[in-house]
Amino acid sequence: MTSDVAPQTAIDLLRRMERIRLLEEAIAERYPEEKMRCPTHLSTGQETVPSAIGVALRRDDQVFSTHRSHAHYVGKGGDLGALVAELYGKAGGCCGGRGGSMHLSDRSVGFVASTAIVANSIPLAVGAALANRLLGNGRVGCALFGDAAVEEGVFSESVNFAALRALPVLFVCENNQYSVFTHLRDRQPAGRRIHEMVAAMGVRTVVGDGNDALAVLAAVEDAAAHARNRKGPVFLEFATYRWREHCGPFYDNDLGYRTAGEFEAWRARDPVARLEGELVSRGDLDAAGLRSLQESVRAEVAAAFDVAEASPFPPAADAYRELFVAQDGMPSQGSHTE
Amino acid sequence: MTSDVAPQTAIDLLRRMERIRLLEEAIAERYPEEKMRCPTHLSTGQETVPSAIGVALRRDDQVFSTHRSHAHYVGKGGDLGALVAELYGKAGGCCGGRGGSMHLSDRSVGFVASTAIVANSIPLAVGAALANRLLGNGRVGCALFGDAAVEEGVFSESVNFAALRALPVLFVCENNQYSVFTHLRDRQPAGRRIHEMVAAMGVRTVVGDGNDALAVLAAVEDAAAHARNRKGPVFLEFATYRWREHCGPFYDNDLGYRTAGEFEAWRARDPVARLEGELVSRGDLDAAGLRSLQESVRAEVAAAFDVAEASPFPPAADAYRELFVAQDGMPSQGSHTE
Amino acid sequence: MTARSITYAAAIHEAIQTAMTLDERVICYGLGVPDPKGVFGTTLGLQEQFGAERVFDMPTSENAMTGVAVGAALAGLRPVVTHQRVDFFLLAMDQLVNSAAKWRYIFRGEMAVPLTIRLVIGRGWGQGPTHSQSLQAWFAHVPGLKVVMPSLAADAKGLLLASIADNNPVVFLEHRWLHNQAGAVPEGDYRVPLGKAAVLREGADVTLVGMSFMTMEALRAAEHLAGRGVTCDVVDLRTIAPLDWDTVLGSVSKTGRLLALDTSWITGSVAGEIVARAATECWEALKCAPQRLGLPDFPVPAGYSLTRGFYPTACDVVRKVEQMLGRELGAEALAIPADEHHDVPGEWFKGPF
Amino acid sequence: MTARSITYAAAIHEAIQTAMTLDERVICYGLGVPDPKGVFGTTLGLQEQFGAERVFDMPTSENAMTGVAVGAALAGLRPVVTHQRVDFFLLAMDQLVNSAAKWRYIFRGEMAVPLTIRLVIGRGWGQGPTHSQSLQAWFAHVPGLKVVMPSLAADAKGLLLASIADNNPVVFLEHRWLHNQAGAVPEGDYRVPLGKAAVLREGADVTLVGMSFMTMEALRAAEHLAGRGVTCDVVDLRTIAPLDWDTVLGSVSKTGRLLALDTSWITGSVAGEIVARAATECWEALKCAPQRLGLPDFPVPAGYSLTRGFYPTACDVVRKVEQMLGRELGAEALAIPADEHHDVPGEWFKGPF
Ligand SMILES: Cc1ncc(C[n+]2csc(CCOP(=O)(O)OP(=O)(O)O)c2C)c(N)n1
Ligand SMILES: Cc1ncc(C[n+]2csc(CCOP(=O)(O)OP(=O)(O)O)c2C)c(N)n1
Ligand SMILES: [Mg+2]
Ligand SMILES: [Mg+2]
Repeated sequence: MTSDVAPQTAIDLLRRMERIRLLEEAIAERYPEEKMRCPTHLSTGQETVPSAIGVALRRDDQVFSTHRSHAHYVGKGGDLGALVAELYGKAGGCCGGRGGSMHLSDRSVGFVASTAIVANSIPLAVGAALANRLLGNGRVGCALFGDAAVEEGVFSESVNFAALRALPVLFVCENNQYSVFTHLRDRQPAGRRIHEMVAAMGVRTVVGDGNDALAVLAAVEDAAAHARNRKGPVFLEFATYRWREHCGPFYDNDLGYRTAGEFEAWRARDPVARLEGELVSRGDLDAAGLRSLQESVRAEVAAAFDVAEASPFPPAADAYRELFVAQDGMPSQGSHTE
Repeated sequence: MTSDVAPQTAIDLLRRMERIRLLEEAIAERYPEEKMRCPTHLSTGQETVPSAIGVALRRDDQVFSTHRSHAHYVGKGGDLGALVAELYGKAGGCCGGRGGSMHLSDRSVGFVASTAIVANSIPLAVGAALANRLLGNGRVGCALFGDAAVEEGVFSESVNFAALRALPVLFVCENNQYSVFTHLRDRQPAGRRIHEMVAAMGVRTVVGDGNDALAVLAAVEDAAAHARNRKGPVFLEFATYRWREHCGPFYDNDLGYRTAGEFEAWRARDPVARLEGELVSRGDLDAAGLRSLQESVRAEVAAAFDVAEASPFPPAADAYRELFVAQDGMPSQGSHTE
Repeated sequence: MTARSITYAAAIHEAIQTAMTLDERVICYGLGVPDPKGVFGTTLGLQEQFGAERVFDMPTSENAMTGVAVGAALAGLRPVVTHQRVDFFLLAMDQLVNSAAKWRYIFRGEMAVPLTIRLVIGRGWGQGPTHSQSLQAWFAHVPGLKVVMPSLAADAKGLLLASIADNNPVVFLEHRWLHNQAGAVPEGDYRVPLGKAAVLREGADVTLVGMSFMTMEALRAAEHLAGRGVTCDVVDLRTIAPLDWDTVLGSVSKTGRLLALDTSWITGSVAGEIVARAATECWEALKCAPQRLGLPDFPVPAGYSLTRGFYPTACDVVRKVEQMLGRELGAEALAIPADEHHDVPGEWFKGPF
Repeated sequence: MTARSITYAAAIHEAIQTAMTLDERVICYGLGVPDPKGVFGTTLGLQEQFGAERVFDMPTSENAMTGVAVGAALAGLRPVVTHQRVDFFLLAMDQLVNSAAKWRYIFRGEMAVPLTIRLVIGRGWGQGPTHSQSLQAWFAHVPGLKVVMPSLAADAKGLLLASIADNNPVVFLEHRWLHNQAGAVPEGDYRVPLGKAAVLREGADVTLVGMSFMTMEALRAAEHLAGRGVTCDVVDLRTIAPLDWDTVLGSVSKTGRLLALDTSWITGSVAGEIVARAATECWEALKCAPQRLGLPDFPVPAGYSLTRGFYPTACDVVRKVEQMLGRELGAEALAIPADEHHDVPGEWFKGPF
């Protein structure tokens, strides 16, 4: 299956992963400057799933995300400068500085938005899928979330409704075992397999190794085709691992909530390095090609920070705009008012 | 298994079922007098599960119930006069007229209470179980609910937590296929088996025929022993059928939301008549014994209405009392205030 | 356009039907929407007319189904979602407050959430503490929501059409005791602009501000007071957020006396907000302390005798006006006779709902 | 009893620890409770001290876990449940309003729900629209809930102990910017009765009513005003429900001037309720229109420049007093200099939380 992937596609996948890796590392490095004055949830180590989503879905398929949104945004092809500017609270930010790190949006690439309440955006993706079906636009909705989100009742409710109406939506769970400092064992019963639980709710499920980028890509492509072909929603669960602290730029293994051994074992399975190796051994890229890809991404990341630095702060008065849409949105037919 | 049940136990079970049947039918008959000025959700046809719960659980095990609460209250041994008086809004009502049909309580028999929001009381039963474990009182919590309640997110959340901590709680679902007028097929995906979905969440499950009272009793006894022995929660699902309209005293098959054939098929499996027949054929009761049991229950029901009629209305000023407890409840140790 | 007398429920039905005819993007769902009772008659026949893709029932999942509506609205539909009691909707506050109300703002005005949420408030038949709450004060406190509370049948139609046409999330509150009230309702695509109060009656002495069912009590009181030589402005708010301060404060400035009426608990009520704003902004014009009436700060009991006197009525309105004017105005004439049922809007109203 | 200077967070920690020592029925849970950060330090070490049966983390299931707390309280425990932001708790409104607030009343006083729910409100570090709401107006509107909002470290301890001791459901709101503020806090089982406001400063000209962090701004403003010859009563509400009307209205009757301060949106705020009640009940005593300050009716933006001026400060308080007294009082001296960070309570406050 792995070898089925065309070289350009594989390189596209790698490029997205490199972007996430290098951007997050740059954020981590520069966060202590205190110019990014908002929470940040980095995805270093979790580059695979968001990138595969970006490659496998169409540009106009709608992705909804969470607090850990940078990678999802970047994976789907979101503008890097607008992201970093948003972290800086600048006018050039993708939400004009209103949202900060947890509220990103780039609708031009189908990254509808991320929201900061756990599981909150899952039903929105289902709603988008409902609209897609009715509008017949062939789009697929996609909710990305973590292993804690499945503990929220709204998750079960959303899955139930999507299954009931066989909606074109993907539920994608990045299972990194932790919710902040809390391991799955303290939140879900022993022996729980999330994907089995969801299968019993009545949807097709897929489970996979989140460090195997090409396999993840194949799984997402398959699931998207399933949903697009009106066969109903798909739930995908991938095992992955967050390298850095839950929120903020640092490593925090010293806090003792997880072992150094566990961390090292996951880091040894670095998904970016693995895909680099695979592409080189497949012959899709040679060492020079890889280096130049990395360099170009590094330049993109640097440019994004330049954009953010150069962008002005929005005036304080901008906080008092755009609460409501002024115009009505329904056609009228000899409509008359009192 | 059926034959294991001791005669007194079987007769106890039947007596509870007769109470429910005759009480609900009396309410239906007298509701049009407009003295019961509150909604009423009757359980005619659904007598088995509440009665089995009442027989199988200990008096001090805690039952929590729903809008369809009369049967649950009566099954657990609640006082009939206090129930009918509550429907009348009388001072002698089990909530002094404050709650009406959907809010019943008789803590002397471990019927903690019913509440009117679908699935709302499920986590309360889990909380009671948490307290039981910590207090070491050996009690089991029990949540009764319908097939729609499992669609509420709070149900999954509650099951997850109970399973996580292996709490002594029973989740008992009376699956009568309908939520008001809406069939399961319009609410849950085709092929859904509720008990399988719950099993995949990580709890022991049992599924059974809700018209086979002795089998239901055995299943509940087994589940209660499991929970009491610190082996964790149990989910029980029983197929059953509501004969009358969702809310109110009448039959409503004329409305067309369900077929006469379906209704007749279920009514033909009348669980009360079935258990009567079984007890007679087991020799636990002869025809005269059965008649006298029915007569005594009929007298109880009539007496309950007498109690309600005779009880005074609470004065209007009673509405403005007992919002808060005045006394503190924590011991103090040289406690000092500012 | 002609206006016939139809009920408030029929007016709502007509509004949805008109909207669905005008705009294919309008969908309508909620518990019981296509069932034989059709949410107090307001959705009867819509599924037959518009099909099961646009009109459907839902699982008992209030929170997710609110999020689904937000997502569908963002993706191009115009959902109208119905809940048979506001009490059930307490489960959906996250999606209402964190999603519906904030999306447009957070994403700097690039998205819109054209969503109408119909919620039933008020009494019904012995509904008790968890089936008769009235949470407009909560909704009106949250920036980004419009909140509508029609009193008259014509407004029920006109405001619902305007709500569905509006590109913002609208919470539309229907009092259960109003559904069967009839009134003249224009045919066709009749819209009443959101954010505009109506002065239903003009007077010089007191401003009565009402909303939803309380406007009925205000009108009854004003009629009685007129017979005693006291004339009232009766301002029917219609929209609670954004509230039409020009009309309300204009009337208070004219009469110098304010009595604000609310369907909910008095403490923290919208009536309190009106009193506060009037005190701050009409200070010079006020002739006496501004007043309000609402429910006592207790859960609503179910029982018959316990609800007697629980809800403020026209009689209480007149009593307050008596206090404000310092003279006797015959309030007792409006008291509900002890031998009449106080727990139904009329003898035609029957249980079990 | 001795009082040492400790932080508000440490005071909360001490209250929980004291309660758990005094009463075995007290349990404590919530997301992050036993984790290495211990909810801003307020729960550190409690699991080690009291064991995992009494102190534990929970699944991300706010609604059920609130219901679990209600059920446990009914069955004999005294739960203290913690949420790191009030915003997350929007998921639990059904259990709060339909269960916790109503059980005792519905079941005619035979049951009790001794439950304390700790919720964090306020700013933090660029938290933005869904991590910094302040919903006391909602809670205070619901009969059956007590609502506590301590400002000083000593009160944080004393009120939390009193909340846990109380046999009723208490919503305990902690402002994120107060956790690190230090103050003299008595040792031992120190309790401050619920429902009693504190007059932190006495004066003759204006009554400033504050709650939570706004009391800090009120104190700063009062200090400044004193230097200009204007003296203020600074009333720290401490409990929002039941609200200590005697103290508030007593002060207003004395000074004749009211300025109520709120941490939430101005429309529908608790400050509005205070203005309304003062206008109605202190009418004769008022010398000028009662006033209030709160947040503008917009979601709270995350961005640095956008929050400048969003939150009312001591400077705004003095400006309002200038308007009320009709004279210049040097408000500008309290303005945050353009080169100082306005988005942290002090330079020591760092992200990412
Ligand atoms: C409803 C709600 N509860 C709690 C939080 C606090 N919180 C923010 S992120 C997070 C962890 C979520 O874990 P998971 O879903 O596994 O995602 P991950 O952080 O591992 O990517 C929590 C509990 C929140 N934002 N929303
Ligand atoms: C949260 C909530 N949503 C909707 C309702 C309205 N409602 C009352 S009973 C009911 C049906 C519940 O069906 P089920 O759980 O199967 O119980 P049954 O009535 O069949 O016994 C509904 C939807 C409610 N009470 N609470
Ligand atoms: Mg995780
Ligand atoms: Mg059912």
